[in-house]
Amino acid sequence: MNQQDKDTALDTFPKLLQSHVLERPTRDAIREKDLGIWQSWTWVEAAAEIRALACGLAQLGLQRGDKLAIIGDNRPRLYWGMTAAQSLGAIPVPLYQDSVADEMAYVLDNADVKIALVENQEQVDKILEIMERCPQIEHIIYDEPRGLRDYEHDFLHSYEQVQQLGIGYDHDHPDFYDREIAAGNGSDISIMLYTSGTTGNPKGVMLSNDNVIITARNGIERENLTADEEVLAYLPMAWVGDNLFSYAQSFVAGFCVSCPEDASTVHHDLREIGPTYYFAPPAVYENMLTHVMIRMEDAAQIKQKLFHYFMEHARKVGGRILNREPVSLMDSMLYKLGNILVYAPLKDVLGLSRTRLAYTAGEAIGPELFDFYRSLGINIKQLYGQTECMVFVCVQPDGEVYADTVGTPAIDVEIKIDDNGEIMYRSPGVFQSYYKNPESTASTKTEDGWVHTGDAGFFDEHNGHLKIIDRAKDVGKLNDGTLFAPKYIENKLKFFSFVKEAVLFGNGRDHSTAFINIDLNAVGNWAERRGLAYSGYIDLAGLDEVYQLINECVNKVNRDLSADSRLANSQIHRFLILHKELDADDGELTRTAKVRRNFVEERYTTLVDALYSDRSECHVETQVTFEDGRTGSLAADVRICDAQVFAQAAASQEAAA
Amino acid sequence: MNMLDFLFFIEVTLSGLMAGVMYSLVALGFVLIFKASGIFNFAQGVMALFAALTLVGLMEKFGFPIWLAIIGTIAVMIALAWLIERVMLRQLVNQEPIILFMATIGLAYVLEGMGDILWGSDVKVLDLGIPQGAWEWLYDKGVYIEKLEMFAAGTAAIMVAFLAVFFQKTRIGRALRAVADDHQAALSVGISLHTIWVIVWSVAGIVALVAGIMWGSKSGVQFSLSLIALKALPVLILGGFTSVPGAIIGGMIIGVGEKLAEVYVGPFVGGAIENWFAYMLALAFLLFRPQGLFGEKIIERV
Amino acid sequence: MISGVASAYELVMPTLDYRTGPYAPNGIPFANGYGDYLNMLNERDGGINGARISLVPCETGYNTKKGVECYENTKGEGQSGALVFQPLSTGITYQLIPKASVDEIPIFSMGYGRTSAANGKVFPWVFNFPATYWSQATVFVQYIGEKEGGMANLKGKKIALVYHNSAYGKEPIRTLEKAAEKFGFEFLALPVDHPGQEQKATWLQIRREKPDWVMMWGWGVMNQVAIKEAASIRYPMDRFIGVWWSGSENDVLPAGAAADGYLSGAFHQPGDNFGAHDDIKKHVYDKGMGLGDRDRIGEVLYNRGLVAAMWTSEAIRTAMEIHGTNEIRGTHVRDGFEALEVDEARLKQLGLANFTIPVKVTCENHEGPGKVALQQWDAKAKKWNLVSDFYDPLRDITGPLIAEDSAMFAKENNVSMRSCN
Amino acid sequence: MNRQNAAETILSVENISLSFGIMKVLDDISFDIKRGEIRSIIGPNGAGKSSMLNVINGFYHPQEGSITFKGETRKQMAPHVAASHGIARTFQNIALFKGMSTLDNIMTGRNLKMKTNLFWQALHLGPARLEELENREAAEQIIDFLDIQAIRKKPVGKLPYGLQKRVELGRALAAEPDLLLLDEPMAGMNSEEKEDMSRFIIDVNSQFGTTIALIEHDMGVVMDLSDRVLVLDYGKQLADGLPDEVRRNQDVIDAYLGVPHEHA
Amino acid sequence: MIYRETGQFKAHYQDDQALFPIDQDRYVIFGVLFVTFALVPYLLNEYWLNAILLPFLIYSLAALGLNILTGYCGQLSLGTGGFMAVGAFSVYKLMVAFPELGFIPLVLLSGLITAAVGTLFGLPSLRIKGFYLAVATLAAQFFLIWLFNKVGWFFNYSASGMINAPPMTIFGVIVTGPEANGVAKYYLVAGIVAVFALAAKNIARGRIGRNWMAIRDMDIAAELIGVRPLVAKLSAFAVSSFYVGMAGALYFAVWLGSAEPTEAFDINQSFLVLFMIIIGGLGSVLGSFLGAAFLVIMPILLKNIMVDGFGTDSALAAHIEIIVVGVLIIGFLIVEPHGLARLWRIAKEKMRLWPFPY
Repeated sequence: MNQQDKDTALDTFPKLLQSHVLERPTRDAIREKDLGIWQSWTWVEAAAEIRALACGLAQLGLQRGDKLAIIGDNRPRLYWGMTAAQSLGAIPVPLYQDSVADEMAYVLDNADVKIALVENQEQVDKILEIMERCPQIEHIIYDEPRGLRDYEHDFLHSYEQVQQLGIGYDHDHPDFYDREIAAGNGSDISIMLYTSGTTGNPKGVMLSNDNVIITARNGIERENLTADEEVLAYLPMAWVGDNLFSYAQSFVAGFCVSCPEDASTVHHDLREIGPTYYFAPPAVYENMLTHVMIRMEDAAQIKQKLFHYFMEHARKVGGRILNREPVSLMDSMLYKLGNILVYAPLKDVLGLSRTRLAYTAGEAIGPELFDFYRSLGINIKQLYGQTECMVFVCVQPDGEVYADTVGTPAIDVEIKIDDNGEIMYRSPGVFQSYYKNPESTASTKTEDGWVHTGDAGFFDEHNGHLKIIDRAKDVGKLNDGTLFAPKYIENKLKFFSFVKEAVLFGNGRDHSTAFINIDLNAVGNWAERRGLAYSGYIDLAGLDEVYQLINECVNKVNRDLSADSRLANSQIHRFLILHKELDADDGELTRTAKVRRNFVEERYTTLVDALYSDRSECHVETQVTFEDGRTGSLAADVRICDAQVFAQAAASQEAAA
Repeated sequence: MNMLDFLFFIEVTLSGLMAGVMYSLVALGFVLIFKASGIFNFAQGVMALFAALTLVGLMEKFGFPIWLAIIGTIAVMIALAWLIERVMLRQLVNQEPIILFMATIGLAYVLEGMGDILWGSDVKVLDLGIPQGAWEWLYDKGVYIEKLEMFAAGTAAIMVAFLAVFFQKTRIGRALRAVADDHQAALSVGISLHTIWVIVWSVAGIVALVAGIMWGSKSGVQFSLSLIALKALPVLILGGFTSVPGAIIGGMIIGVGEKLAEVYVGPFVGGAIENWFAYMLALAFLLFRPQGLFGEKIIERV
Repeated sequence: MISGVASAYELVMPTLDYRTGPYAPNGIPFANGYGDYLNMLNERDGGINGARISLVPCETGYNTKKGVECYENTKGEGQSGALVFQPLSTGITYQLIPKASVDEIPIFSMGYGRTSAANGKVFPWVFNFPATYWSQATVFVQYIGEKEGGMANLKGKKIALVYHNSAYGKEPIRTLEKAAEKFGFEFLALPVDHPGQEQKATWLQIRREKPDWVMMWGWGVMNQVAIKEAASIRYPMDRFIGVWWSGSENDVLPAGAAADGYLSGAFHQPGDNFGAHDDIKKHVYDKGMGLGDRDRIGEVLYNRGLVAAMWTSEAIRTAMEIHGTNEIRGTHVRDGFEALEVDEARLKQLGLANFTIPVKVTCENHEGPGKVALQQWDAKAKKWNLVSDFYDPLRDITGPLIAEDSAMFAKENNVSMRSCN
Repeated sequence: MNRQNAAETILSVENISLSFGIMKVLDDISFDIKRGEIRSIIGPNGAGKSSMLNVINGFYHPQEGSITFKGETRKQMAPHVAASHGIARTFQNIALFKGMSTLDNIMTGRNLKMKTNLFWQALHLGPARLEELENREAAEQIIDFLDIQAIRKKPVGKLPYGLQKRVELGRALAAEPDLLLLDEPMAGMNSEEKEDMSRFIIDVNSQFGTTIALIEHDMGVVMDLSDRVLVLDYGKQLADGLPDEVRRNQDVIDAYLGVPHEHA
Repeated sequence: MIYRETGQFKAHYQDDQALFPIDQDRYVIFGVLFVTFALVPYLLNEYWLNAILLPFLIYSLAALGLNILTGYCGQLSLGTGGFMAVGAFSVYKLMVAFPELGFIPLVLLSGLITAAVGTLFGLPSLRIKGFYLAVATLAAQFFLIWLFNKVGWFFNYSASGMINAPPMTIFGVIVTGPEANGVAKYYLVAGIVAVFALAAKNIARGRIGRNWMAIRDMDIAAELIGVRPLVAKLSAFAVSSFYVGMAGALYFAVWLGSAEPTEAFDINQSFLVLFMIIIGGLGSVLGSFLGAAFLVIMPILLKNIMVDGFGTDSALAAHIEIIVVGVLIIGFLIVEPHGLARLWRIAKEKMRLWPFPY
């Protein structure tokens, strides 16, 4: 009963903050590597900072329900901005810091942002550029004064100035702050996160305090997280995952969050902090693995042999050991030796040796990649989640981790598969509504609280885990009527380190074909080792040898597909290697690096047509945007290659042999 | 100052000059190697010992006639130069001077041990028929000059002349000079750096042989011969590490200076001052010309 | 091992050789003579009183630091521990003097090392018989006096000392200064720095000063160069006297004929025409166990090593007799040294008749007889010959000096004098 | 940026002449630098630009003329005295301390700010430790400012050229100078690196109010950055004025076009 | 491989600037200290203590001193033997004149006297550089040895010029003279070396050390950022000589017990210590120890292995020993020109990055 009271009392972030101030005043709440060391703030210090900032924001006119935009890298002051806004009942709206000004303009305008709390001059410049399109913006607050000395705008304030203002105000109105906090409750909107959306404009997902806090607490309960966890906050603050793992769970469980020094030092900082609880999208894990392999290739022969021998052994038994399945004594001893010689040092160099729990989410992760980390003894788990429910839909339970499923429903989550195969769920975390977008809200969330995920999937008959195939709307049919799940196949392709991105076509066609983006790093390295000369991406992508390499990858995927009766017909008949990397600046990718399939298909109609013709080459000219914002045009002759298609029977025979 | 004293003064001066030339013979080897490769060759003294030991060994143990023994020794020194380049220098290209210096110390150790094992540690008498003793004609006039040292001075003169011609007139010599200024430039002459090093170490080996013969004739060939290198050090600083005439003139200045000091100042302070006096003299010169008497003036730029 | 109980106990005798480094030419023959003699005892007699000698060579390179390491390394060797040390360098001797008294191992610095160690009351563990550098210096003065026609004629004469500028070379200076005072000759000390390859200045000074006699305390290459320089300035060789470390074949051979007539101190005969030498050839070299070349047996420094070995083995024999056991230790050997008496008769038994002077060592006198003779180089025959009788030292000069120096040592090091009754 | 009109003169150079032997390197040069401005010295190779900087910070001693820095007039001074009066500089050919890390290089730049004696330093306690920590923080500010956190503890010898230049700037800044002399800060850089460096120079000038005198070949950069430009040619003063004036000056145009030069 | 650095983060500058910021390094150091002070004296016999470890430690101290001058400040010196002699003769005169002051203060005082002498002989370094300076310091070497050999006052007019260390005690334990036992001497020397190695490390990582290194790496640039060459160079000479002087004092008083200047402190001594720091690693405290170990311990071990192990003739063993040392010197320089310390650092770096090569 008592517990219940307490829990209901702690229904907003400012209230959680106050509880930590009482419970663990001198423990670190947040750290940031700055000026060479990990500058740390205890809960008491953080609370004081937040209080001053909140009062300052109030002085600037931020009121209950107003929106505070937050733009920048992960920094304590920006996180504090969130709490400060929440203290006043205002709603923080974090934005992707690398968005170009135009993209920001839409969100800032759509969200009716009143004050923007930004990191530095770069962000200030962007906002100044679009100020007139966002008339609601009244103030800009910046953290880093560098370069802003000569800016003479009345609405531009430094963080310190605002805090000073706040301290003065607090002094004059000592009960203001506490009163504001007390006025908040669980049903207030806690945060507004914009989903990137593969089509159309981003939508502002409104999540209440209850949504966020209950979901966070459920996650903590399921994984037994404590106040002793170490977490590195390095993913964009606008991503729901960062908000959950680095902010909400920190406030609920009371653990400390560390912010890296600089984008260039993330890896180093990761190793220094040695997180016990870690989360990253598959791309990060993949990147890490690619680096491991590239670096190992430069090692001495004997070291390489040692490494590969033990990695092979780990692949055999490591996953089973982690799942606490029995292995032979010999294997176990060998694994222990491997742990001394390879696994433990490797984890240490990667910064993951203290990691108790690692999540991956957002995209399907390649089985090899997944097994690599698990075989090392890192408890990496997939989770399936969405912004609309504050992440958690499904999580893999400990000891039941399989590469091709996303696990069982999280605590308090109900899941059903509708007639079209689309996954739907209901949970305490389900969002209130899309901001100023009732149509979308209505089409996503049913009256009784079920949410359409837009993903197609099914529960595995054997273990009851959820399996995701693809976006529901992307699942189509070939002309012969069989299922066409492009994403599923694309992911299979992308599991090869040489393939960076793949786009499959086939819906409403006779067979499927693919665009491939090669990974410049991996293929480049591969080429250098073979002494192949190339001058850049276009050059490399056109090499015969590279085509051959990719062809092999495609063939392997085809063989895999041929083993599955439902997917055998989707084998890739022809493919091409794109002459340019798909780029968010050209609109080909979303800001979260997801392919915008339809856009790509429209943009490269000529190439798609060529894939379905019998031509072996196609000339294409493309508009591109350079890093500095200039545009230009890129012309190339792209070659098209036929892949090997397996008969269903032949493949199963081969697999048997 | 009476006549006798004056004659004695002349005698001391002349002896100093001669002794200085003997030092120069050793210093010359240092200069050659330093000039061509920037290496301060600590092993130069041991090379002199090694050459002399080989010479005596060939004569005594194998009964070679003098001329054949000399040719044989030169061949050994060239082979040694080749070996040094192969095994040591080639691996240490572009290292800092102090590292190369240290490597030559290792070389000195190896040569020292090898020499002892191969030829034994006894004192060996080296008699090539070089005239020895006082020069009678002058001795009768009251001035004492050692014939061996005059012979050494003559040899040194011939050697310097020979080296001058070698440096000025031959293709290899010009390459050597180029290499001293700039390794790249030498390559453009068309001779590989490796060849140049072998040549310069060979030449230094031959110079070491000459020094070994002169000093060995004086004291017998034995381990102590390698210690004459110490005598060459003040000569080097005074003359500059890169100057052949510097080595000769520096040697003379040091020789005269230390003999005069020992004879005229020594008795008042207890004697045996010539060692430190040589260094003090060199130091005094350096304070006015930090780059040595014949070194090039350095204009510092930033 | 099978040959019986007696041979189980080995007499450990480390030898601090120097067969490397700048002084190796001198160290090698000495070490050969020393080792050959003791090996001969093993082969001929089965050791000393039936106890075999175990030689433990340790290379010092005439380097004090290495010598100390050798001492520490070998002092505890075997069952007996080291019985006696022959340090073979002034520097090493000085190092070992204090250590030996603590470890109770006698030091036999035969004719070298610390002269004042002759005072057995202060230095109970150190023996430097048959004569010291100071005795030797006074003997040279007496020889000169004799050649000049009486000691009185020394007045007004000029005697120069060319010395190795080290502790060793400086040893005779004080004695000679005292002698100069006493006999009224002029004394001139000229140092030569190690290694001594270049002595031009020194000999120019001798040319100018024109001393009547030149003495030399030289070592290594310094000797050869000095003799050559002396020859070059035409200094009469028969007025040039070297200490007994400046009087070996090595020193004179490089100078060739010019060295003819050069003199040096000696306390034993050169040559190999003695019974002991024959035994060495027979029992050692014929068995292929010789340490050096057969034809170099009998060189001056070889004989010096031999005589050192002889006295040492005699001291051990004496110790065995005193204590009535073969199982002796360093402290017993000290007693053996202090009761050592090798007279003519004993020498004859040993096959060394007339090889050296009779020696008697006592508790207070560790220098023994202190007698020294002179030998001269015959360049034609390439051979040294003793050319004088054995002179007694001038104890009125050396006595007080020894007392003074040993007293100072005792004071600085808190050594209390023992009584010798 | 047009603050110099009101500002006082921080450095004035009067009738400086410098020669090495018979070679006249500088001939009767006079100019001044105002507090807070960015002053460029340009001219063809061998014009005496570097020598001018060397004269200002006391490395070369001119035969004639005098220098007034912060009101003190002197004919010459030792380089370390110049440094202690607040003149810092970077070098045409990077002159970093190659055996030390980036951080140590910058810390060395702060040596004038540190005073504790050998005894305390040997103990590394008390004042020495305190001083070390305080200055570490100051050095870190510079590292942060120049965005070189990732190479903080790397030995500078192995860094890429552009970064070395940046570290060198950092070392000069560490001294908190009143006058910063930059000798071709952008030599050998690509356009991106040049842009970064220009940014840093402007930031230094505006953020810390540091007066800057720089030598640079890239005319575009010079004209963009500078408040005033001095032109030297063969040791003589050719022109002195605002960038636009200099650009239009016929002598300058002749000097740059009439004589073949290595640079563009 | 052994290193596990994940999670070792620093929240304060004092932690980041600690002597051994990595935990594992700290454990190793504590281990080494434990072995040095708690195990070695009881596990090893007198021979090891007296004949191997004492000279090793004393040479390490001398090498440390020279490394300060040559390794950190870049001033090549060949006067080490001479400066050691200053330390030795100072402590001798002081021991005889003021025994009541106690041994350790006398050693420190000897260091100070040597520092003064060293500073004096450092004056030419303001004008002379590189090998020229090296050979110029030989003037100090030869002059000092000559002085101590010639002027009777220094050796209290003993007949041969030899000096003997009188017995002295620390807290009633005899540490000099023949009666001193190996353990006492070992503790004394190891203690002094440990304390001053720490001090050297502290100086080297502070302002003064950085100024030295600045002078070494680029003297002109150093001067232009305000490092005074006069102060930097002379302070390096002073501190270096202080260390070398103490080493000389211990060398004479504790290890040898008696010494004559011409042999104990001759030019070979200067070369030996210089070789130590080059082989060990210039500008590295660890390198000073490694270099001393290489040139003091290794030859003795080689000799003992050959003579005791294989029964090699001792003279031949000496020849082989010198050849092996020579070959090893060249070999090490080829493998890693910057000395054993750098080799160690590379190995450590490899360990830290294991299994990666970089």
